Amino acid sequence: MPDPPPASLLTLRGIRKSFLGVRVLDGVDLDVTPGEVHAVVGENGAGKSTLMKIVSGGYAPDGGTVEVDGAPQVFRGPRDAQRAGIGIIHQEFNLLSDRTVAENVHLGHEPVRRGLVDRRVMRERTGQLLASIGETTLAPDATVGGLGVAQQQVVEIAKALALDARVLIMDEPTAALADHEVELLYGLVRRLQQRGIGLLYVSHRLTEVFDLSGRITVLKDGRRVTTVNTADTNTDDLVRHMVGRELSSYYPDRATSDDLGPVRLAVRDAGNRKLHAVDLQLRAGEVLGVGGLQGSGRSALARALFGVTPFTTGEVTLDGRPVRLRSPRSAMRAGIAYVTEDRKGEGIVPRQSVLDNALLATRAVGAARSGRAARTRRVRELLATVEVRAAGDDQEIRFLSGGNQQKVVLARWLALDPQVLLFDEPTRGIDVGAKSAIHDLVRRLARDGAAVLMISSDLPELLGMSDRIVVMRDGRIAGELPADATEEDVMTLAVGHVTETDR
Amino acid sequence: MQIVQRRPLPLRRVRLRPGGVLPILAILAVLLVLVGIRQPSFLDPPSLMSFLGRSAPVILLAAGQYFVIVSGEFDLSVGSLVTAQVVVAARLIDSDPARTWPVVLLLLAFGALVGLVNGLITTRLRVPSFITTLGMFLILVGAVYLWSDGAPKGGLSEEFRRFGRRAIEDVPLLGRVPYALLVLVVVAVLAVALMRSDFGRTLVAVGDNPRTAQLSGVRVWRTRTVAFILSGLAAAVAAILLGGYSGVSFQAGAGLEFGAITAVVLGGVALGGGRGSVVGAMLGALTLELLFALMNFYGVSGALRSTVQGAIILLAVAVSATRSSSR
Amino acid sequence: MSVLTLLPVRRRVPGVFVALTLTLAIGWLVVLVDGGQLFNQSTTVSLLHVAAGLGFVAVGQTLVILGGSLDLSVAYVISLSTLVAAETMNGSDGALLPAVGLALAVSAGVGLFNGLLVTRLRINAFIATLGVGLLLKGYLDSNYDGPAGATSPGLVQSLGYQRVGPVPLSFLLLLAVTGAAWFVLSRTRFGHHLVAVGGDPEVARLSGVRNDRVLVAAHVLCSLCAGLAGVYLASRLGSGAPRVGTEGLYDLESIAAVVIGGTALAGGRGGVVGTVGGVLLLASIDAIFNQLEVDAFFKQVIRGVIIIAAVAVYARRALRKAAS
Amino acid sequence: MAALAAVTLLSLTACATDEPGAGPSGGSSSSAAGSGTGEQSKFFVQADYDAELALLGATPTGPADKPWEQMLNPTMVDTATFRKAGPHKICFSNAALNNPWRQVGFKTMQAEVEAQKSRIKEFVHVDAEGKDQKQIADINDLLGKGCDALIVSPNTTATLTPAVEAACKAGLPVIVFDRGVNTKCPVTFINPIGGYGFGHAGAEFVSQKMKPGGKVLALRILPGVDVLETRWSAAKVAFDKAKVDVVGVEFTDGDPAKTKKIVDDYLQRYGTIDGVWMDAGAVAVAAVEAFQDAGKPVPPINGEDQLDFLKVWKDKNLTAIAPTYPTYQWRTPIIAALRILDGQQVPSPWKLPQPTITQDNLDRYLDADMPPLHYAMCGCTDLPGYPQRWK
Repeated sequence: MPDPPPASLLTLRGIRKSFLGVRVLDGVDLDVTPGEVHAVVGENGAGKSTLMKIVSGGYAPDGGTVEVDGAPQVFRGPRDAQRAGIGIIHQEFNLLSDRTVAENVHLGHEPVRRGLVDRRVMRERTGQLLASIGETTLAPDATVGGLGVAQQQVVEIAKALALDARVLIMDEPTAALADHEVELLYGLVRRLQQRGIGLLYVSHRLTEVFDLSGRITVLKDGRRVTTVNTADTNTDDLVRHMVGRELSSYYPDRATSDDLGPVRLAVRDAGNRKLHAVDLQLRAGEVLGVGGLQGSGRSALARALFGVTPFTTGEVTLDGRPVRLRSPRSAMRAGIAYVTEDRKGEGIVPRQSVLDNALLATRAVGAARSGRAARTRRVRELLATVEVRAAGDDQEIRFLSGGNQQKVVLARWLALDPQVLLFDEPTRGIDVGAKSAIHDLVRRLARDGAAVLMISSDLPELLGMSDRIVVMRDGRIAGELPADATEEDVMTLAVGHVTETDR
Repeated sequence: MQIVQRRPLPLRRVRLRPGGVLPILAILAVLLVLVGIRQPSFLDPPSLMSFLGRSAPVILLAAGQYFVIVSGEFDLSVGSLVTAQVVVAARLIDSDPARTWPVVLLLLAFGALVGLVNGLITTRLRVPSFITTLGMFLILVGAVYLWSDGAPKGGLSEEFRRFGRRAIEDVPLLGRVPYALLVLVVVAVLAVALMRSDFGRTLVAVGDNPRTAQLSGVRVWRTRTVAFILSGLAAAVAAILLGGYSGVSFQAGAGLEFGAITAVVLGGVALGGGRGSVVGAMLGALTLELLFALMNFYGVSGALRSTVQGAIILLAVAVSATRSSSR
Repeated sequence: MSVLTLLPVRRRVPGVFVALTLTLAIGWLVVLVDGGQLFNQSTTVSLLHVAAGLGFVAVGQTLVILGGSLDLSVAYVISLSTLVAAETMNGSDGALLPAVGLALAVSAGVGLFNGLLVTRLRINAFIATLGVGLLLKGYLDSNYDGPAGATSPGLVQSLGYQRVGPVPLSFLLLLAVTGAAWFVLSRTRFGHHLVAVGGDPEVARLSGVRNDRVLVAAHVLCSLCAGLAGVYLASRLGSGAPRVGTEGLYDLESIAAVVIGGTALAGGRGGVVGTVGGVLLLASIDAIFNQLEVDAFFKQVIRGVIIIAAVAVYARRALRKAAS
Repeated sequence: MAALAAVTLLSLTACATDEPGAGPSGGSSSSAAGSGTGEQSKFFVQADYDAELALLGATPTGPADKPWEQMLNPTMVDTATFRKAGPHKICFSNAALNNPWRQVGFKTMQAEVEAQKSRIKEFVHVDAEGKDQKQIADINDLLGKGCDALIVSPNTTATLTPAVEAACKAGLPVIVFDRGVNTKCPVTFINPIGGYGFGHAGAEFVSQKMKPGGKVLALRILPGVDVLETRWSAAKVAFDKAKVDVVGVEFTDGDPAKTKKIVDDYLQRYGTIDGVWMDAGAVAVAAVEAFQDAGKPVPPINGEDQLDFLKVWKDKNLTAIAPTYPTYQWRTPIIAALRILDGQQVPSPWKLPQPTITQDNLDRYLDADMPPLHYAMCGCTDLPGYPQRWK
């Protein structure tokens, strides 16, 4: 580890944080100097986002210190962090859709003249900020709700920049940006550097990390693995630090050719507002991995197949018969199940019991199929099969760990005997032990004859679990890879020509 | 292999968790003790039975309101619906005993219809239920006054009034059992059974997290609409009992919607949905009724009663709110 | 161009004003056919007086609703304010200013209490303000047998009955208050923060907004507006009246005016200009039906339908906007 | 919603209004007087009380079969200045229409207008829906409509005074009835004897018929309504004089269910109740039922002239009395307006007789053909459209 430069803007020492007993951060050290871009990399669930939330005042750490300019800080909220000169660009949009761009950009720190918000200054500054990141088409008076995703991300960046922060956190800033916007962001980051601002740059895209950063800190499972000077390292080293290979051996065996059955689900030239000309085949017994960056259409694919936002063109066949998947109900009746990405918002019913959560789908759709007692007995068996750990099946699910919650959600779907299972980030935010249990379950389901589609941004998981991988980009299928593909193969397809030209 | 551990703790029945019935039981017990000290004869079976009988309409309304609130909505129209039902019943029956049963059926259908309209406007037209049912409240009150020219007409038959007013006398042990109490017991059993059924569990899930429910195949709009229909039906039954108990009046349902919502919240049900039991809601209504009786027994000045009521509601809700947020 | 951008261009004319224009046009025609005249001086004055009373409350209600809260205690605050004002004045012009100040201060105190219940104790605003309303009702019931106090003649003559042409002074005051509220919402940090808290409390918090303070302030302002309505009513009635707030249905009517004016009940979208439109719409319906001598109960039915229909239209519009 | 409930309540009590004499309510604040049985209400004005009680025994002048044209101790005023050739346009600002008393009264008034249609070319009616603020605006509105005479039934005495004064200044004859205003500017004020008379008649009867020193329950509609306070304060004087024990003064909100619960609880608490006094008849039947349902004899009780009460009284052979606040007073303003426009003298104030229904004359008022909430004292049998208009 190189010597930290003397005048550190931001210093983190021994940061610890747990959620519901799951340790997310464990003794993380980090520092940022003026004009430095310090990249933070790591797998999904390594603790990057949590660390950033702590630095920006969103969470309070369980232990450790945050120092700004050498002075220890206790952030009781985002406001304190802002005042200390720390700004953040959130990964999820923190924007008010009914307000204008200018109002969003300046929320919490509106420019004031003689006690009044100076709307003109606000608009002008917003215009300047937008211009400084090369966005000239976006009007400061436009309502954010009417903007596209990429433009909203631009607003999000402008919002953080408007803070005059000395330390700026960028959490996956380019995830939703178009190529030319990424180029502009590069220029912007360099300009910020020249102004002496320290940047914490969180990204999956190693190209960006190498292009921009001076130092890189690698997080893994909540611990800091290493901090290196960018000049002294290369992609391979970094990836090794990030993923470690020790877990890869724990992935269950892949399907053999005997396991593979006929084509169960076929999608031909299907599309909707977010998807274009999707062709896809899913066989019984296989796990089809779906890779791609956030916003590439991965989740949109799952949601289309489950009838949440249905396909508007093309056709879908199930076991050779055409099906119309217009609503979750029709998808469920067709034998499709969907484990959502946003477990808290769409996966669980937090204040209901484990049993009620597990019975939810059966009650809604399969109620007529079997008797009450038999159904409950079956769901209890399923809960046991997936090895849910809880104080009892009448415990409220919100008190369970993420992994156990996910198992309950899984049991809910298994009760319907689905033929096709769609998993969207099934192990996000789940501790290591539970992760491999879920991997085992997914594989067991495939082996029992189900067709599984699994979306994951966790590359080792995607590579370790899939019998076949399709990678999505811009709402299309960018390509298909065999089981023995590498992370680089996936990334190449996922990011398209930017990575190719840079390499 | 670790399976779901089942530890049948003794506490499981009286759920200590937020939304449980223990706090309301505690309040109820305190009030009962206070009544017992002041008016021991109140606790004699016959008088207790009468009390339960006369409280039945309010308890029924609370149960109806519970379905709507637990699914994440409001029903402000129940009070006006009760008034409308009583006035309609009087005019249609017009003191003719033969019309009693047809009118009872008509009232139930009318209640269900109002609930259906409330539900469809709320779920299909996406009008917040506060506004929908507020509008329905104005419409019902206006329409019923309009229809009856400002003064209730006709009269209720003795058969109709029997449900709310009379009792089976000379019952061993209990002394007397009001018909209203029988109706209440039947409806309460139905309500509890309903909440244990698939529909009931789904209803709570819809109130807790409609997105999850929808993605699990629940037709959220239909479930909520049914909740409104149940509320309308409960209002119809309450109107039949209340009309029976006290006769025709434009005051029959006045303010009952706020009473019912207060009772439900007092019973540990969260506004916004997803938490609380129908038993808690009904106990909440019973507690409010007991509080009013208590104030009669203690001779609390009539004008000060709303202050007492307001203070108790704020206290109870504040305590449960801080208790649940500290978890 | 630069002049244009200085205006709040993005806020187009709220739909309620279209409805208002249509209502007035149709009403004028129907009244004309009926042999009357909708826009004569006395009718206009009456319409604007009715609008002023409700307007003060509704503007205040808009603030809390924008912030995602609600105030059901306003009716009682109004009554209380008329009494505090009229009893302190006791018929003398000398006590006018202290009396108005005291009435507003008492109202603001109630608002502070509401705000603290909602933010510190985390009681749902519906229940919290309902409970506070009951507390006030008890106080009013047990302390007042009827109208009490006497408003100073100066206030009666000025705020109560003075007018400029067909426009009462009180309506001008309402316009001023509305302007001030609009100004607060669009030109102060508090205003921006309030709308943010109503729109998405988490976003507001992460942006450094102190949600609790903002909400408490909104409740104080709402009660202040209700207190102002009380002072105005005291000037109209010549004394304090313990039931004027509840008789006037100011709690529900104010909420109705707010939502008809296009403010979302969930908060975060809308504004006071629309609310004044809603108030004027309700007052116009009153005036037209008065002219036609339509049964008050029929009017109530119409009101119920209008409230639901207006919100349904807004919901549809928001849905379409989200879909596009 | 609570507010709406309160409004309906309030208007329910409005039936039961009278002028609070010289208007003590207008200026003075009053402390908690209504609720207790201790100190006397500040609304109690001895002089008015004495005057009203004296009127109870006075003999009216005028046609005996038309009580709405009779007057008690009249002081005539000259109205020659208002003389005008007909037919006339008469305008009426009404406090509210949302209770049976006002409905019956207004129908009676409309029928009177119809009976006089040769002399009235237009009758404009505006309903204030129980809102002071709206009634003030309504009166102002009516002033711009070229009315020949303005009739006002004020929603609240004190608060409508400025508006009525403004109307007087406009120069047209103003006639106030039911509740009064705190100004002498209207040409006349029409109402029956008043609240002291009402309260006294009921209380005297109840205290005489019950056992001496027995327990009386006073059931009132709402606290804080000036006009009802007068009734109660007169009743209190009577009860104190008779040395009966007023065990409770409770507010029913005009809600029969609440009434029954209160009576039920009082029966339980005291074992027996020897007399019931009510400040308005709306929930009288509910109170009677509460005794019946509890299996107790119905004690001496007072109600009002609503037919449902009279029927129960007759059927169950109650010991009862019904002081009235007759709805026939709604005819008088039209008659007065026409007389004023003719330049004839009218009495000011115009005090109408306020008959009390007793066991002796009960049968005269009981009419099984009319709806239960109809008021017997409507004086409407000779009007066009009877009985259909009132059904």
